[in-house]
Amino acid sequence: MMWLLAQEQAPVPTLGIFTTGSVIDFACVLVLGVIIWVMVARARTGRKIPDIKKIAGLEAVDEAIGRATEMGRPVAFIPGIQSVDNPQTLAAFGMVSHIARQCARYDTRFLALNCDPLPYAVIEEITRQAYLEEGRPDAFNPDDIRFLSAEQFAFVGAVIGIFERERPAANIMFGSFYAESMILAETGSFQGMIQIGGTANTHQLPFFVAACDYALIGEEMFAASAYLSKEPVMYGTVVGQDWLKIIIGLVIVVGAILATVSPDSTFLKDIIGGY
Amino acid sequence: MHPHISHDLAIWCQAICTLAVYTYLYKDNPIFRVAENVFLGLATTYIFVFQFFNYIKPAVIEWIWTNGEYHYILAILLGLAIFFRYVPSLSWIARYPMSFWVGYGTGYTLAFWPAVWLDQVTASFVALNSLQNILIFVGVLCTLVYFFFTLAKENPVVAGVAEVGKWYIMIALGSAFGNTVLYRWNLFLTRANMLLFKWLGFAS
Amino acid sequence: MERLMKIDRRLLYLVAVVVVAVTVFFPLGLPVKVSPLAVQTYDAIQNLPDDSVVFISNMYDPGAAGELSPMLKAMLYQCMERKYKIILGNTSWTLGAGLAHEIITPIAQEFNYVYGTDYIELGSKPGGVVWLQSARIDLAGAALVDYNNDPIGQFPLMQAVPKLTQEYVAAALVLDCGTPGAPDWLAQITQGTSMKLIVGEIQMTVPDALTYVQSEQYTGMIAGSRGCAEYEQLIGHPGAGLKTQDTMSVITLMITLFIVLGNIGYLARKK
Amino acid sequence: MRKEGPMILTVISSLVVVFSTYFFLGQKWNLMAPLNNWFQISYSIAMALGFINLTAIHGKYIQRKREGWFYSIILLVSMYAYLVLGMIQTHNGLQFNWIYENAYSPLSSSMFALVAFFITSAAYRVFRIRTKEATILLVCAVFVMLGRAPIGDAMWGGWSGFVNKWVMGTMNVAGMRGINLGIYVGAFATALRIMLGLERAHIGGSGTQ
Repeated sequence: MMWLLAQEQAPVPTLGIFTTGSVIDFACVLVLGVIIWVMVARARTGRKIPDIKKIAGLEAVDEAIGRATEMGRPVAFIPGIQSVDNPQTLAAFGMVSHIARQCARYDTRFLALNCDPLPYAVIEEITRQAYLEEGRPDAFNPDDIRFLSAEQFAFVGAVIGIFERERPAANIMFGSFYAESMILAETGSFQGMIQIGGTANTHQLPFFVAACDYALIGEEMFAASAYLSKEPVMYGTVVGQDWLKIIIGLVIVVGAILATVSPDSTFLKDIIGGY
Repeated sequence: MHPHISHDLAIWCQAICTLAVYTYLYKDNPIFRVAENVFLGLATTYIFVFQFFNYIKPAVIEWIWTNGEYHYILAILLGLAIFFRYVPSLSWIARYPMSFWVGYGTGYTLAFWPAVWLDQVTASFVALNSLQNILIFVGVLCTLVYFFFTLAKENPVVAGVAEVGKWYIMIALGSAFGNTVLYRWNLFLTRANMLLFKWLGFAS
Repeated sequence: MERLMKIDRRLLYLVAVVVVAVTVFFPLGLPVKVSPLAVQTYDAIQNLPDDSVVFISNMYDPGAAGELSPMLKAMLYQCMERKYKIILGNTSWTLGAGLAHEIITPIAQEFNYVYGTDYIELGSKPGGVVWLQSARIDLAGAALVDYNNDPIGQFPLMQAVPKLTQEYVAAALVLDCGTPGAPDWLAQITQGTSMKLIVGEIQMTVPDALTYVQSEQYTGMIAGSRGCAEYEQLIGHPGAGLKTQDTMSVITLMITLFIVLGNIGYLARKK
Repeated sequence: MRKEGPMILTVISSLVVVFSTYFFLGQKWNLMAPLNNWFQISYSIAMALGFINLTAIHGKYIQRKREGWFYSIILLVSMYAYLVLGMIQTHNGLQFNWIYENAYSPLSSSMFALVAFFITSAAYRVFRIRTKEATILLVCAVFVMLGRAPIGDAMWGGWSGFVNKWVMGTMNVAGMRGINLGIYVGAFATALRIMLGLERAHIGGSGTQ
């Protein structure tokens, strides 16, 4: 019986090697991989890479650190509340090294407030490295990189307490946020902090837009680490993102034209859906 | 409208917990802080106990001991390696589990997301024969342009298109905002119903 | 003007609580208009073939029960009136199992549904996405026991549904409030199959989920408590969804008023 | 071993996921199931980090009699007492679940519902039309709320219809889809940057290469 069932449903590989319906999916991964590879290779050999437009929210990071320096108050950083398997948290790591270096350079306190033990461990190491690279290993204070709680609302409570006691001048929130976004942004705004918020969680974005001075929307935060690094190789990967979007745009235009000209034709949809 | 207060211990416990949290609205106070710390303690433990009996225990007893799938011993060792971060000279060993989790997450993004978002692309193949479809078509393209990082913003055409994209984005976020506000109040309403009807026993 | 800006926030909270309490006891009874989306969702469930098996997945816990439990109730009414066979269960939302049990038991009695033949409760299974993957290959093997910890192989309904695939299940009705949730059902189970995915969303995720409705990846959606109120009217069982609508009206007015007042103060100060 | 080893492990584990999803052979070998278990097992063990961190921090507070040290005792007692109960009874235990249902769960949902109040005071104190974007957002938000609650229809019969069809069903769908497509592309690029070793903060690089 088992054998019969297996016989009857033995799947057939598509194009010899792929699972059903995954050819186009894999092609997308491959295309972006190749584009990024090419752009990185161009950058490595010193060829020209297109410039990246200014992203106000990211330019404001240095401004915020500058203001905290002038006021002699700390900069707070919150990497969202999710763990290292979330791409947004990974994007936040790229930002940490930039902020930590700036803080080390200007001798401003850098407070990183964590809700998950794993990003906490990573951020501590990145910060230590950043202070080392700026030649200020003595200024690094491990107590400023804090794990507050793994529970969302207990974490919020602890952050509010820190906001009230240590009065940071700037609050940079960057990563995967949920219900706490509203509470954090409201508290920070009411205390007159300069606030920069970035997340790809669309249900929390509006609160960052309405309550923060600068908001990074969706993809902008995935480009942040590359943008702040100002390295041609990393710029190359951002150019790759743009190319993929151009391809998506063109496919949509072609698809819409086809749908308009011959509404019954499902040719393109069949290809994309079928393979 | 006459209340009949509950005699159920469970309901009382729920009501006390709920009220303890709402004392925070007046101001931060000892009752809230007790509730908060109890909550934190329970939360930390619950997640661990749940994971322990669903993964660690079966791994040791069923998968390794009974089924002889000895490779799971490596998984356990990998997990334990994270504790090397407390040994300064060997803290680099803790990078191994970290890189495994990051790799898994990365692979997951690459493997499972394309199928879902490709359908979002094909869904934009709308026949341009109604105002609604045209607005969707234009909106998706303009929003994509807004996220272009390399196109020159000085170019008035690009800037104009990106501006339209920004309008779309703000309308989408405005919708999210409105719905979220109502949702949060609905949550409170659930708590209020619990207090009023289950605990105090008003007839609904 | 300055004084207006300095209103204690506790006063605002008090206003809010009073407003909610008053509408809970003295509802306005404003009519709730039914939207085309609610009709589409109702039709999608109504027009499944007779004797279909539907998998209702209650992917939520008490945190979201306020909005999703009334939806579950309404969905069960419609499915049982249509005499579909029902498999009820979730993955990763441990506490959802108890909630759902309390909801389905009285309704099943009302419709004389026989446990194990007409409906079955799987309870909550650990694993999330991983569980979905294995249920697609071998449902009984992934579930093992039901809500009461009885082995699942003995029930006729489970024998008739060896896999969570389009051959055996006509539609998945997923009540969604977070991760894992409806997007995981889409990616792991229904994407590219003829199994329909109909979701019940919390109000917060409605705008995002609408893009999947437009792309027809979701065949239907009950959109938050408002959607639930509309759906309850369609199936003719007014319930908790409808009851909340008056409070939502008053809350809307209050928030709008606060935003306007706050900004008047802001603009006045800016000048 | 310090830098290359973790890098290689990252690449291999992500390749296994990709391979077993897209390639026929990978699906046949069914590598995904054991890999998922690997993730869950190792990750569950790391959950103990939470215990260690909290014990260390709050132990220190208690030792130094820092302000609020009494609450630290409450935290540690509830944490470890519940742990002992859970380990004896398992996660299906009667008392263990009673505490979950009647203490943890109401605490958790009440905390979530606190946000409603924060939104209310934020509406008054923080949500300002300080930029053009914020203005569009807030106006649209009010409009949508009125459309989603019956009061909108009571003011003008077509309100919910308009909001459902044009604001949420059209403009929002297009905007959300654009945002989401951007997010997918961005997350993709981040994933590829990690696989190509350009971004390696997690293994002790300084953020970016």
